[in-house]
Amino acid sequence: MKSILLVLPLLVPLSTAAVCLVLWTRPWLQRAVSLLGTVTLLLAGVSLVSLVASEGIQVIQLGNWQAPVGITIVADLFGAIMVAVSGLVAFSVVLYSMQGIDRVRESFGFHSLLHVLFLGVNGSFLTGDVFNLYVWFETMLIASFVLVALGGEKAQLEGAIKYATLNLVSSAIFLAAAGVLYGTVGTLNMADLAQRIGSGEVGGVASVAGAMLLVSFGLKAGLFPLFFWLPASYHTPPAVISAVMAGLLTKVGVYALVRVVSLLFVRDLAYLQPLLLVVAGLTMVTGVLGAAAQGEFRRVLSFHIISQIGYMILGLALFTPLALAGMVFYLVHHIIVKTNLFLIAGIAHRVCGSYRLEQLGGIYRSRLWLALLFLVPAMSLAGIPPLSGFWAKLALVRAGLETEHYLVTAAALAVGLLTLFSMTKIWNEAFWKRAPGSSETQTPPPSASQPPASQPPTSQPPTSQLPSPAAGLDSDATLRATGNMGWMVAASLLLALLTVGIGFFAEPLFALANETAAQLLNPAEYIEAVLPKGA
Amino acid sequence: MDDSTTDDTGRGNDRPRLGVAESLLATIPLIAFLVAAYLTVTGRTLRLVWSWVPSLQVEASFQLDGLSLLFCLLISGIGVMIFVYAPGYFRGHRDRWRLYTWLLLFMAAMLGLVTADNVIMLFVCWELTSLTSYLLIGFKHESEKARAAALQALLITGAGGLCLLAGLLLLSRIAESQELSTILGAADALKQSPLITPAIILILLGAFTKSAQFPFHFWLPNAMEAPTPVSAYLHSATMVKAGVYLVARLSPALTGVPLWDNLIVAAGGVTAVVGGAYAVRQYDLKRILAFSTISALGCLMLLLGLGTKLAIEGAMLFLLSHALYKATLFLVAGAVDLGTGTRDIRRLYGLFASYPLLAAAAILAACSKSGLPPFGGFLAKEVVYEATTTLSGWATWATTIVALLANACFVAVGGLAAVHPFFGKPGEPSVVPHESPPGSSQLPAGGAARLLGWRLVFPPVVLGLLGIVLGVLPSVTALYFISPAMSAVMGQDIGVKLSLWHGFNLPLLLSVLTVAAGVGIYVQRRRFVAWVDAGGILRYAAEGGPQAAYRGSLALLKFTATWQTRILQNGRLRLYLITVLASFAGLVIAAFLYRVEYTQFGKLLNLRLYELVFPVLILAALAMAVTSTSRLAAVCALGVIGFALAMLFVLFGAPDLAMTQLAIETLTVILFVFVIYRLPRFATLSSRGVRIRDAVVSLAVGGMMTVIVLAATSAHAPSRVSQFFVDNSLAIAKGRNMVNVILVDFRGVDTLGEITVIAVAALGIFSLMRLRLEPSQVPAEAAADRTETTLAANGEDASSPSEQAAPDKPSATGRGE
Amino acid sequence: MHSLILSTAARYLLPLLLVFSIFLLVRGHNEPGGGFVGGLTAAAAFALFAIAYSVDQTRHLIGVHPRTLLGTGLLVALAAGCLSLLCGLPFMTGLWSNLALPSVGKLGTPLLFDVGVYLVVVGTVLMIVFELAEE
Amino acid sequence: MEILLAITIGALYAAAFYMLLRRSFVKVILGLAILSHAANLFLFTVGGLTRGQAPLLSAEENGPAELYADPLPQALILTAIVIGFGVQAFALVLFKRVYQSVGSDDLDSLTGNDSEL
Repeated sequence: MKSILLVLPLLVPLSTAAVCLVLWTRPWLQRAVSLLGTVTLLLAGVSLVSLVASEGIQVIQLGNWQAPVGITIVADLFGAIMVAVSGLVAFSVVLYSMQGIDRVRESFGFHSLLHVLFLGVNGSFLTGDVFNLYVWFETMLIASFVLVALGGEKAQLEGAIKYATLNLVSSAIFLAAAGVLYGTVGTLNMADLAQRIGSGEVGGVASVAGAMLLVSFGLKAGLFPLFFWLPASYHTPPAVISAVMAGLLTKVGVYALVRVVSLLFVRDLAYLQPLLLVVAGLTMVTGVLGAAAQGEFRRVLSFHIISQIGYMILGLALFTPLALAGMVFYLVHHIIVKTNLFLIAGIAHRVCGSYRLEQLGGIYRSRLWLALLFLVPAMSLAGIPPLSGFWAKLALVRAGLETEHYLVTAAALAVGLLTLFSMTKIWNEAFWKRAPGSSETQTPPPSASQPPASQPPTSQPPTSQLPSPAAGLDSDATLRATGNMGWMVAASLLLALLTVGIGFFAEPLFALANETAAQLLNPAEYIEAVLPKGA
Repeated sequence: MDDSTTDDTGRGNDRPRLGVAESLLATIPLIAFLVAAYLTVTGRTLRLVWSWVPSLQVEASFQLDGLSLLFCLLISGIGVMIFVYAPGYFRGHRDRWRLYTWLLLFMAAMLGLVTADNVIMLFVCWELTSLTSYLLIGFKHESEKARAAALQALLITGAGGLCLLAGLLLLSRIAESQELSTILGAADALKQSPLITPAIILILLGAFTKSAQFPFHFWLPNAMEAPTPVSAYLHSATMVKAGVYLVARLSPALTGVPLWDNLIVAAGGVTAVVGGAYAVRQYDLKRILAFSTISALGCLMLLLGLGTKLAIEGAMLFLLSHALYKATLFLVAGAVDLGTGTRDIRRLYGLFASYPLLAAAAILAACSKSGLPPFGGFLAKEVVYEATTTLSGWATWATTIVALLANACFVAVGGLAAVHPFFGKPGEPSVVPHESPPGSSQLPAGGAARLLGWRLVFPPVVLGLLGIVLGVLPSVTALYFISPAMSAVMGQDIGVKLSLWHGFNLPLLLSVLTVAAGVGIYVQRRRFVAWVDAGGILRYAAEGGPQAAYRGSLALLKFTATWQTRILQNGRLRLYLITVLASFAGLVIAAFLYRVEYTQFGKLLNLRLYELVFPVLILAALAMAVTSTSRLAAVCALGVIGFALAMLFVLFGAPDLAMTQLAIETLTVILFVFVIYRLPRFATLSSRGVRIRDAVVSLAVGGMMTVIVLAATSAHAPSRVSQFFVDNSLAIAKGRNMVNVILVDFRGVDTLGEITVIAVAALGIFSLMRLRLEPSQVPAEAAADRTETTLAANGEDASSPSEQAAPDKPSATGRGE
Repeated sequence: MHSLILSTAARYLLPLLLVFSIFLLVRGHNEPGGGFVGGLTAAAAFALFAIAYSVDQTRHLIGVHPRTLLGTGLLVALAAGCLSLLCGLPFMTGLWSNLALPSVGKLGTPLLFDVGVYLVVVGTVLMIVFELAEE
Repeated sequence: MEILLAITIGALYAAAFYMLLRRSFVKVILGLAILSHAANLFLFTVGGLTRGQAPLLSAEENGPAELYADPLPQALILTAIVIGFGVQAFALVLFKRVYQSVGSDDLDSLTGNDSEL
């Protein structure tokens, strides 16, 4: 049973994707299968976390070939947590897509692609083999390429070109690095590599491979100065696709970076640490400045991804228990919050017909529920307590102060303020400002006015007060007429509630993050689980 | 209509009855007040601890001592009045429930702030007050001015909050605890630590921004965009005192550290004078009160910074009396605004006949503000003067003059805000012509007063009366409020005795002088304003400079952001690539320098002549591919490279690889031919210089790859797994072709991923070719009910997904050929 | 592109090539070959047919849409891996029957897995070729 | 031989990157194709060259300890080749579609997504 649990995160998405392919002409069945798949994925992820938390690192030798011969699937706490969170994203995104994706795109394999993406993501989190990691990266990438371009709108295609080209270069570097590792260490199994490299028998060339991996993963994570593909492409597809990519993809890069640095190249920290600190600082600052310059909902969010990746790298660079725990917490928090923000951008777009801030407006007045829904992840992202982002930031700032890295800590705090600034910019424009084009709205007789909080989310047909600007319409505006957004709101609400929940009850997650950090700082545990003594 | 007036209440003409819930809102703060009062009267201190995030040493711990209770009483007590007042003020307003919600949330956060013992708990509440303040200032969110004011307040207090967080964390680090009670006990460790200087600066930045100290004060007058009950509650009585509270709270540990004392005294002194003097030259009732609040906050800081027993005593007394009279004046201002439709004191006069009770409340408050006996303000002022005159050296002179100036301005403000609107005559006070607000008619508003409900009158009257109670029962005040609070601030048990009459002494003389000066300023307002405006220094300090700095930094931020984004995210793929390649090269070179000791290339020279053919072929084909001007030639060159590669694979024992390579290469070339003929001919788009640059970069990176290959091959380690394949492929995996066995068995999962990749690639190509959504050209009206996308589907495929899945959706059109 | 020689050749080559592709598939475990190369050969046979006749006719001949081949192939490969789960062994563990066929060798789940690869490759290549050829 | 191959690999990478840095679509696609070749040859070379027998075991028994070429890099490259093919085919069609949609084959003209703030 345990062994099945470990491979379920791979089997479920792959079989769901394949079944959806076969059911190509039956969208209703696809939807059902897809939703079922993500529910299973979520459950499997959560049970995996509880299994690993109670019984230690779980290992499966695929094909029953003992490591380092075959491919090993390893779930330590870090990997298991990531699988569980990606299961959560999968579930909420698919739930959202019940109404949040246009039927045309849906009929072109949307669900299959989504599940292949989940397959790649989960594979990357669970594999214990460098080359296999490459394969999962490619799986994830090709699915994301297709998803970014799905629909073939001009902006999508333009974004996809940059996204694809830069990521292909990154993959080529990764492949070469895997080759160097095999050539100079003689194995691809990560635990075996860690043992070899850690034992000091392996020369410095392996570290060159480490540097190559850093560049490759850094690009996928969106680090400075390798992030350009991200703001060029993430805002172009429909919001639901942006949401899943924003939530998961860059984080896979971060995961791989953390895994490689903490497991394989601890010995290189001496020169990596200053580098990572500088990169973390610059990533935070350039990302948030980019966000501050934007005037489009999704672009602001895209640049913020970069900024927040910087925080995670800061946690990695500091490399203390607290910093790593903060990094893990940050990852979880950020995946949930960022996914949700994109989902909300999609709802706002459905309501107002645009993503451009100057064309949005009046949502606070007309749809308080949506405003509150936005406020939760936005404020969490800005680190306003006691939402989830605050704890993540607190841990990192404290870790920075404890290790006396004052400059980068100051940068982290300042970036927090700028994050708040750009979130309030969205709030000001899309929520507080009067909807553009709406003339001085006639105040309804006060006696008739109801507290808007009691409005059921779906009661108002959104078409009634559309500004309908001709510019800025794109295909998922076609859906505005359908009006019904219950699933979309439910998905977003789920994530928002989690954000609040993690904020108010941070202890369980933080305790888990602490344990995760302890595991990451002790590679011997990982190695021993994969390569039993005497093997 | 005047934009500073009734439209912020959004009410209609009819006056609906209040709902039950709305009319009972005040019971929530009332409960808190009763609890606080009970604790105050019984003199108990209380400590409550719940576990919150122990992994981060964050506990939900609360300590209720004299200082906390004093603040709790203020917050909940004034809260009761605010929640009595607000339903009257917002009667029928469609957004009133939002406001009540944020107000209640604010009150909870504020109570948490003043009772928290854990610094993180304190910070959490601190930020929540900033956030709720943001939402409340932006209540009239459709006005751009309100939005800007809300943002300004949030950014200033938010920046301060982050500094505070860092400062508190530093403190906790020195004291090795996040509990305030422990930190305060570690005063010696704190004073000796080198980290104390940054900690103090950071904490004070937090306190100063929150409590609107110079030069961060300017957000407070702008925050008057908030509805008046909010201003009364947050921006005069409670939230802005959070900084004062924090300074008082940390006093037992930090008083005596010169940096701490000096910074607080300096900021407080300047703020007191600037705020007071500038209040007098305002015309908007709320702005007058806001600047005088700034001044009062400055006085409080100044006193705390002095840190003597008398100063603390004065601070606590002043805190209490100020909260009462300032809230009163704000509530009166709100009621007047609601009744007359204006807050401009040039249009407000002679309202006594319409609102006698409001006038009474205002006069009570003004008397307390002016420090007339027997009001609370008098008690406070006497102690303050006692405190300043008993200092040594020049400090006495400086602080006494500051106190005198500030208090005189309070008297004048009392006149402007309480006397003039009710008893004044047209033409008073003097009007500086160019200051008249645009669009305001010179018509007096005095006659057009509306009837106000009891909810708008009762709270200010009660609060005004409390100001007398404070003064006429000095022993009660001392016993229940001042002594416990002082004990907390001084860190030792202190009993205070207060009396209204001190005999004829220096403070009394100063009091008389103060009132005289204040009346003088009020009467000679025009002259005073002219004097104050001389040289524009005050104006610059009070408004111009800090505002300009704020606007400047926002502009700088926007400029920097745009500038760096344009440079970095310039949209040019090549520049992105060059950056990536440069980072790649840089990092690899660094790794080489740090890690690679030496390499032996000698054994690698083993070469057989016939093997030379294929590398040379590849190089030649490469040269052709790069330089060719013909697409076909380039594709052919690509094919040649692939075939040569396959031959190399054959040479080095890889027939499977060669076979696959050949098959794939053929397929690739066919695809290229298919596609490339739809693309335009080669064009040389880059200049020569750019091409040379690119060539240099590429050759450098290529050379680096060569070096990596050499280094890696010379450091080759025997495979740890290959022998296993040789031994077990046939025995266990039942296959003689080891490569295939690896592919389908040993590393079958790789292959599983691989086939998924190509399947998705095919799917992607399918959707790229078939699915072409475009923003439509149809008018927006038509777009609303029918789709504006055109789907280019061929329609040849019976199971064409778009046809089946969305029959009513897009009109399938042929490709535009 | 209608040439009699080509269309005649294609008609006869198609079954031959298909048989050859299956031969490549099954012998792959012991000799150079395997599902991938086999799949490419089969796809090439169909592609040739498509050039000789037309894409529509080829689609008709195959009977299923290539993407169904993709899905089926993936499911077959997955099933080959999952069979071992039923026996309590890790995913992808090879299971072998004692039955041996001439020139194929023993039958086992790795061969089934290779069949999945074969199907996916055929589906992929056909899908790409059809899409590009139809343009 | 390794030195010669190393130089070849360097040249492949250099050519690939040079092509990728062009503004013309076609050259960039060619660059991607060359990059994939470069990576494969790189993997092949650093995995260890053996002028030995193909990794095919003889049918009868485990013959003498023959010098087989290391099968693992071959398997890896095989996977990489196939993946590279899939990704490249997609990229190829993507470029084609962009050309159809934008009407230009100048990559520098695709700045709207990034620079418009």
